[in-house]
Amino acid sequence: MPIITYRDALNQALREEMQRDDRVFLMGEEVAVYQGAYKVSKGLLQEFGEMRVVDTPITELGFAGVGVGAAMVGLRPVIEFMTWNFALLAIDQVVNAAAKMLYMSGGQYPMPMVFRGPNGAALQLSAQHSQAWESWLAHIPGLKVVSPGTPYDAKGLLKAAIRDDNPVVFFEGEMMYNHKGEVPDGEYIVPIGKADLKREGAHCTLVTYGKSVPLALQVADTMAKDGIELDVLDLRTIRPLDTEALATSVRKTNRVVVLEEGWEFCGVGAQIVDYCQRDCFDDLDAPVVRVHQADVPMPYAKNIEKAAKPDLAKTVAAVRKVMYLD
Amino acid sequence: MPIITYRDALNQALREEMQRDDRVFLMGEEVAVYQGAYKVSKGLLQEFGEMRVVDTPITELGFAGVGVGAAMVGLRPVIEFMTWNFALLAIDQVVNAAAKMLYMSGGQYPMPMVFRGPNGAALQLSAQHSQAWESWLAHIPGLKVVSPGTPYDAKGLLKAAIRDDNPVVFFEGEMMYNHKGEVPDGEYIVPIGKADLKREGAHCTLVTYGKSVPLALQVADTMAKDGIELDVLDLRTIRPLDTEALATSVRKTNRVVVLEEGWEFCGVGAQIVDYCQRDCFDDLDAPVVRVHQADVPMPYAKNIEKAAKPDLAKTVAAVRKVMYLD
Amino acid sequence: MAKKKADAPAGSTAGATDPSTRAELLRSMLLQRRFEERCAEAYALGRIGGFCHLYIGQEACGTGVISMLRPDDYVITTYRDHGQALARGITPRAVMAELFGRSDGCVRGKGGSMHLFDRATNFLGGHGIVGGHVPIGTGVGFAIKYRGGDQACACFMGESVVNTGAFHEALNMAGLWKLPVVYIIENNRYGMGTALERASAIHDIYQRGAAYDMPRGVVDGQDVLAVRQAMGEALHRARTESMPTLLEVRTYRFMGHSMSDAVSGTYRSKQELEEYMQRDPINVLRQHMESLGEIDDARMAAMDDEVRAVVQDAWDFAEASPEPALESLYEDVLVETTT
Amino acid sequence: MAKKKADAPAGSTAGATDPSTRAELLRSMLLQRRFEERCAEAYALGRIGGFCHLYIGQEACGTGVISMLRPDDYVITTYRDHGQALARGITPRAVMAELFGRSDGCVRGKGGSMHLFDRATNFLGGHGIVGGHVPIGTGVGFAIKYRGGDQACACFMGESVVNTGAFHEALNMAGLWKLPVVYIIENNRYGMGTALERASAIHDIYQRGAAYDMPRGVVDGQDVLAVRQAMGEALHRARTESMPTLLEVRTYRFMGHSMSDAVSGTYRSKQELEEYMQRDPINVLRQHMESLGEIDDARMAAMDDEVRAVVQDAWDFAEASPEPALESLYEDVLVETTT
Ligand SMILES: Cc1ncc(C[n+]2csc(CCOP(=O)(O)OP(=O)(O)O)c2C)c(N)n1
Ligand SMILES: Cc1ncc(C[n+]2csc(CCOP(=O)(O)OP(=O)(O)O)c2C)c(N)n1
Ligand SMILES: [Mg+2]
Ligand SMILES: [Mg+2]
Repeated sequence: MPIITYRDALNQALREEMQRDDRVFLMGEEVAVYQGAYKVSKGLLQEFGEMRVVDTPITELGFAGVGVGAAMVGLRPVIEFMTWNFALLAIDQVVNAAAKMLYMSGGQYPMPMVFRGPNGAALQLSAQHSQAWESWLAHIPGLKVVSPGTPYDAKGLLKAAIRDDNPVVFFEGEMMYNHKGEVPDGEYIVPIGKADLKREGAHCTLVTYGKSVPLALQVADTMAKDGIELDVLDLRTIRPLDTEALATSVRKTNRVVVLEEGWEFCGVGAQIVDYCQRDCFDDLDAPVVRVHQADVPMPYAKNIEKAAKPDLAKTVAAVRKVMYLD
Repeated sequence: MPIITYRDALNQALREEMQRDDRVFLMGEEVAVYQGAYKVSKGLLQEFGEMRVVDTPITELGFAGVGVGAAMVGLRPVIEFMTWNFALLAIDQVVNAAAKMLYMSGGQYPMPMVFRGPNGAALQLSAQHSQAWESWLAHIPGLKVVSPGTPYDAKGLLKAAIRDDNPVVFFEGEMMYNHKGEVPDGEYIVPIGKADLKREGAHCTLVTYGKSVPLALQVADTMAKDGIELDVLDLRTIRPLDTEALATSVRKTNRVVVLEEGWEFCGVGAQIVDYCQRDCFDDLDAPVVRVHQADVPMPYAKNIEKAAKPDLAKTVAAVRKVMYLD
Repeated sequence: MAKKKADAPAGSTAGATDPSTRAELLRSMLLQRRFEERCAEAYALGRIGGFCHLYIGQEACGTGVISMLRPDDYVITTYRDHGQALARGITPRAVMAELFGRSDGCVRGKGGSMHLFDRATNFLGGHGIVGGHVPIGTGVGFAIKYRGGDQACACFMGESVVNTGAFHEALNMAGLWKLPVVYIIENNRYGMGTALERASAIHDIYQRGAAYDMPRGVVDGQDVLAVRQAMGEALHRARTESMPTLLEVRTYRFMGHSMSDAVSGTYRSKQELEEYMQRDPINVLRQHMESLGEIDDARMAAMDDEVRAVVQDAWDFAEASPEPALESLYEDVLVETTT
Repeated sequence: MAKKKADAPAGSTAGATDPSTRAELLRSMLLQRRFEERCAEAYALGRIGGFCHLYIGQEACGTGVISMLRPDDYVITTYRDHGQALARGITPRAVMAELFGRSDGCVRGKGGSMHLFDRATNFLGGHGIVGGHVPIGTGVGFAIKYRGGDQACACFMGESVVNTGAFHEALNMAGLWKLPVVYIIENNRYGMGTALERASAIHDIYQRGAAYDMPRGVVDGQDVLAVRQAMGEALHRARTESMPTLLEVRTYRFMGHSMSDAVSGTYRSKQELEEYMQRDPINVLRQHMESLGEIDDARMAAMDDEVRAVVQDAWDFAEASPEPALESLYEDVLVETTT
């Protein structure tokens, strides 16, 4: 199978869906002439022209709303946020318009659109450029929230998101774009709403998604050397969350660690804890342990930035803790 | 003790703090000439003049930022959002500026300011005007988040918030403004970060805050008639959350229901569940049960709006469930 | 009449009217007036809840603008949307049932007063966040241009909206990309309790168009025929050149901001109100028609009786309409999708 | 020189310079240039990380503006802040140590390139959200007016900012409330890879001031003396009349947008770049001074040696400075507060 980057996988998904359906267009800052701030849209302007690959002024609120309007009257916009940090400015359009339009209109106006871009911290970008927003967006009914952790899932989920008739929030990762993996030639779809057991093991469930998937697999590899086998459950979709897959794994391992990039308080991990105790109260042999960013804005200096982020050592320690190994 | 409304309690707090410290000013839509959209600022323009009680254009992002700038150079702004629904437009200033300024500036620029206004649903205001944002704001390090449930706490906490040198997010409730309670004459402060056990009972802990406090007390009254005694724990502050008070109550009752106004997924209740299982895993006799808004945008029609909201019956049912009474 | 920007393209004469059109316009405005009066009554009786913003005094704006549109054009507006919804042809029954929160409402009881929508007439809502729908209307213009064709989008807003960031970002894109959107500012002089002069650094707000190189004009919003004329010119630019227009329509609201606001309050005097009420848009047209011999007291009374009956019928219909089924709470959150 | 708005108040002559001021301006710009060149080197070596936006080519803007300020005035700016920070008097050591992520950095290693702050010089940061700091600078103007006195705030931004909602909302308030803020648009013709003409509906962007009834002007940003003159006039208005000004400073960026962007790329040609580089702001002043006999090659070389040594010292200092203590991760999230 061809091995390509997460970036190219997204590029393929965009290209194929734009070829398939001429209502699909891509809009955002630097997506056209510059070929994408992170080159995800490379070559698309040349192939599809400037009406379908549209550079915008720096007006997140404005162009997110343009996408909403276009979706209301039948187009299928893909709105790129250069990063989700800047999407804060547009969040009113995502939440108050896109997510609620169908409901407010009594079912008359579906919103077939995607809001996508890199989410979370990269390297040394400090406080304003290093935020993970999935718990915020997943809080909102009316949205679907997706966060692929491999090139394969990135392509298949982006295609599913573009074809979905609902507003889909799509979280990528700047640090993921160069990440490589197998992606088959030709058409396939990864369904929204289905988790994927990326690795099987009987001792503990490690739940994660998106950018933390490679780390989780690394943790599993590392611990396997000590004979500790992990179920690595990649949620892939955060809303609607695959609670069945979660419960199945938890009932098997009886121990859970949740690994996420963002902050602790009301993070996605908190909701997963809630599902675990709600659905598997008697199956849990230990409190669920969470691994997440330190409860501080992200600092710049390399050493304290590293200390702020989840990593191999912290995740291994969490698994050991939940297994009462220390 | 005088019995006054929540609205008047807030008004007293504003007036007293503005009298005490001439760096304190109030800014927002309709706070001055109109005397406040909900009349919380009644009389303040007349007493303090238009430099200290400032009507703004409808520009939430803009005037929140004006508050941030004024706080950077030594004033103590109180920024009123007519409702928190509109604060979505300003959230970049709250999160990326106010919450991070101290950190980004290496400790040089504290942000002594308050963002306040009514939060959550009132009656039949439908989807765009009925949102409870506390889980979003409490997610953010660098903020304090407060939500008083009685006139007494409203006054004491608002005074504490205004005197705090950190940015404080202050959630009121449109349906609370007419709510009455005892408020002593003269100066007092309710400390930020301390929960309050509003009622004692051995059978189950009912955790809540803000607008849901009166409902929680009603639930306790109702259930007391059947001999079921509840610990009603009013968090008052959501960030930093008083985990000690929570654990103390849970260790006593061994059963927890969390009542909140907002949506379920990554709501404040999820975080409380996490704290309960983290700190009191072996004390819990049943899964924590959560009561919250239905997972839909708020509808307009009276009957389905009612069905969407937490209420007495749903909360009683939750307590009965966690006590295995049904 | 619209003061045109010097270099604005020549207008059309599409705004011209004949007697029957004038009669229709008069009836439409009268219907809106009677409808809103009954809404006030229904609100007082608790039949309507939530926020409710009436259109009384401003009828000529929506009526004039919408009367110039084709069925395949689009309309998008704010929470003050009853009048425009009726002018666009949503039935009084469907609107009143919505306000009553009933299942036969135009959005099945989900939206209420602030969120009227109707796919059949391309009525894209009723939006509650001040400024929020302006980028959306701009996106409709983008879609029109994307698909080709000569549709247009009429995007209504109050004058306070011109201070919002959303307005600015949207109009810059509309100017830059030349989108066929007519932005109609219903300048009723107040945003809630804040007079225009206390909120905007400039007072001739149509001049904001200069910042976006956008054709612009101002028109007497109490004269439905003048509104039509100005809208005709703007539509002509939209259809033939795909050009946006910023059209300020000067009007006045005869009621409080919403049902919870007194008619005249701390922010405006009774005297000012009474002065403005002298130029009731319905009377302005009526007098014009009288001068042309097209209407007299008897015909006016007959028309009034007729629209009152229509509104009564809407009320009866709304009252008879069932509440939404409880299951509908969970409907319309997401659509089933087939990938 | 600034084209003044017809009705703008008369300027001051405060911008006039003597030989020693000119020498200082030259040195300041040269220091910034050499500093930025070493930053590029340090970035390539991995000493600096994250996003890093250099000021090369634009030195006359910040230098001219800031040279007119008093110590008690305020400065606020974007992520492209090294040059302005140095011009304002943050030491090269403290800036370089910050870029290296060290504990002696001006924000203790917490902020990095995009977030330089310094309370001692009223340097209010370095902000990373495009447009986000414009309301904040406006709030500083509000505070000045609130307290009384004749301070001013200089609020720098790139030309892309004029399209953001934050800019619009802030400038409307500044115009409405008459706040003593000078908004300086450093128009370097590109926002990342987007040419001004592809982002803004109008191209003479200082004319955006018309929407806010704000005095405005445009000035050659490669000529530090012209920038001083224009800033002097704006400051005079701010101090004596508490009036804001929108000042467009036309410049060009000689480097890529940030360290990850090629110097000339898909969005601009090498030829265009070379043309603009003909008007290097340092050379423009140097030639002027040469014509006045105030500098020659030898003195220029000596000055260059001196600033190079300063920058080397800053580098050495930064390299020797310890990394932040691990405990500092949890510091500065909240301050202790005593109620
Ligand atoms: C973003 C936002 N801020 C505040 C409000 C509250 N609000 C509703 S209508 C209104 C006044 C709007 O005035 P204007 O645009 O002139 O329209 P009018 O009501 O006069 O038709 C305000 C402040 C809101 N709905 N949205
Ligand atoms: C709200 C927001 N959107 C996008 C970005 C990413 N970004 C950083 S700088 C920049 C270009 C800004 O251009 P300009 O304002 O002209 O300043 P210059 O870089 O030319 O100095 C962009 C798009 C951002 N930081 N903030
Ligand atoms: Mg108005
Ligand atoms: Mg630029």
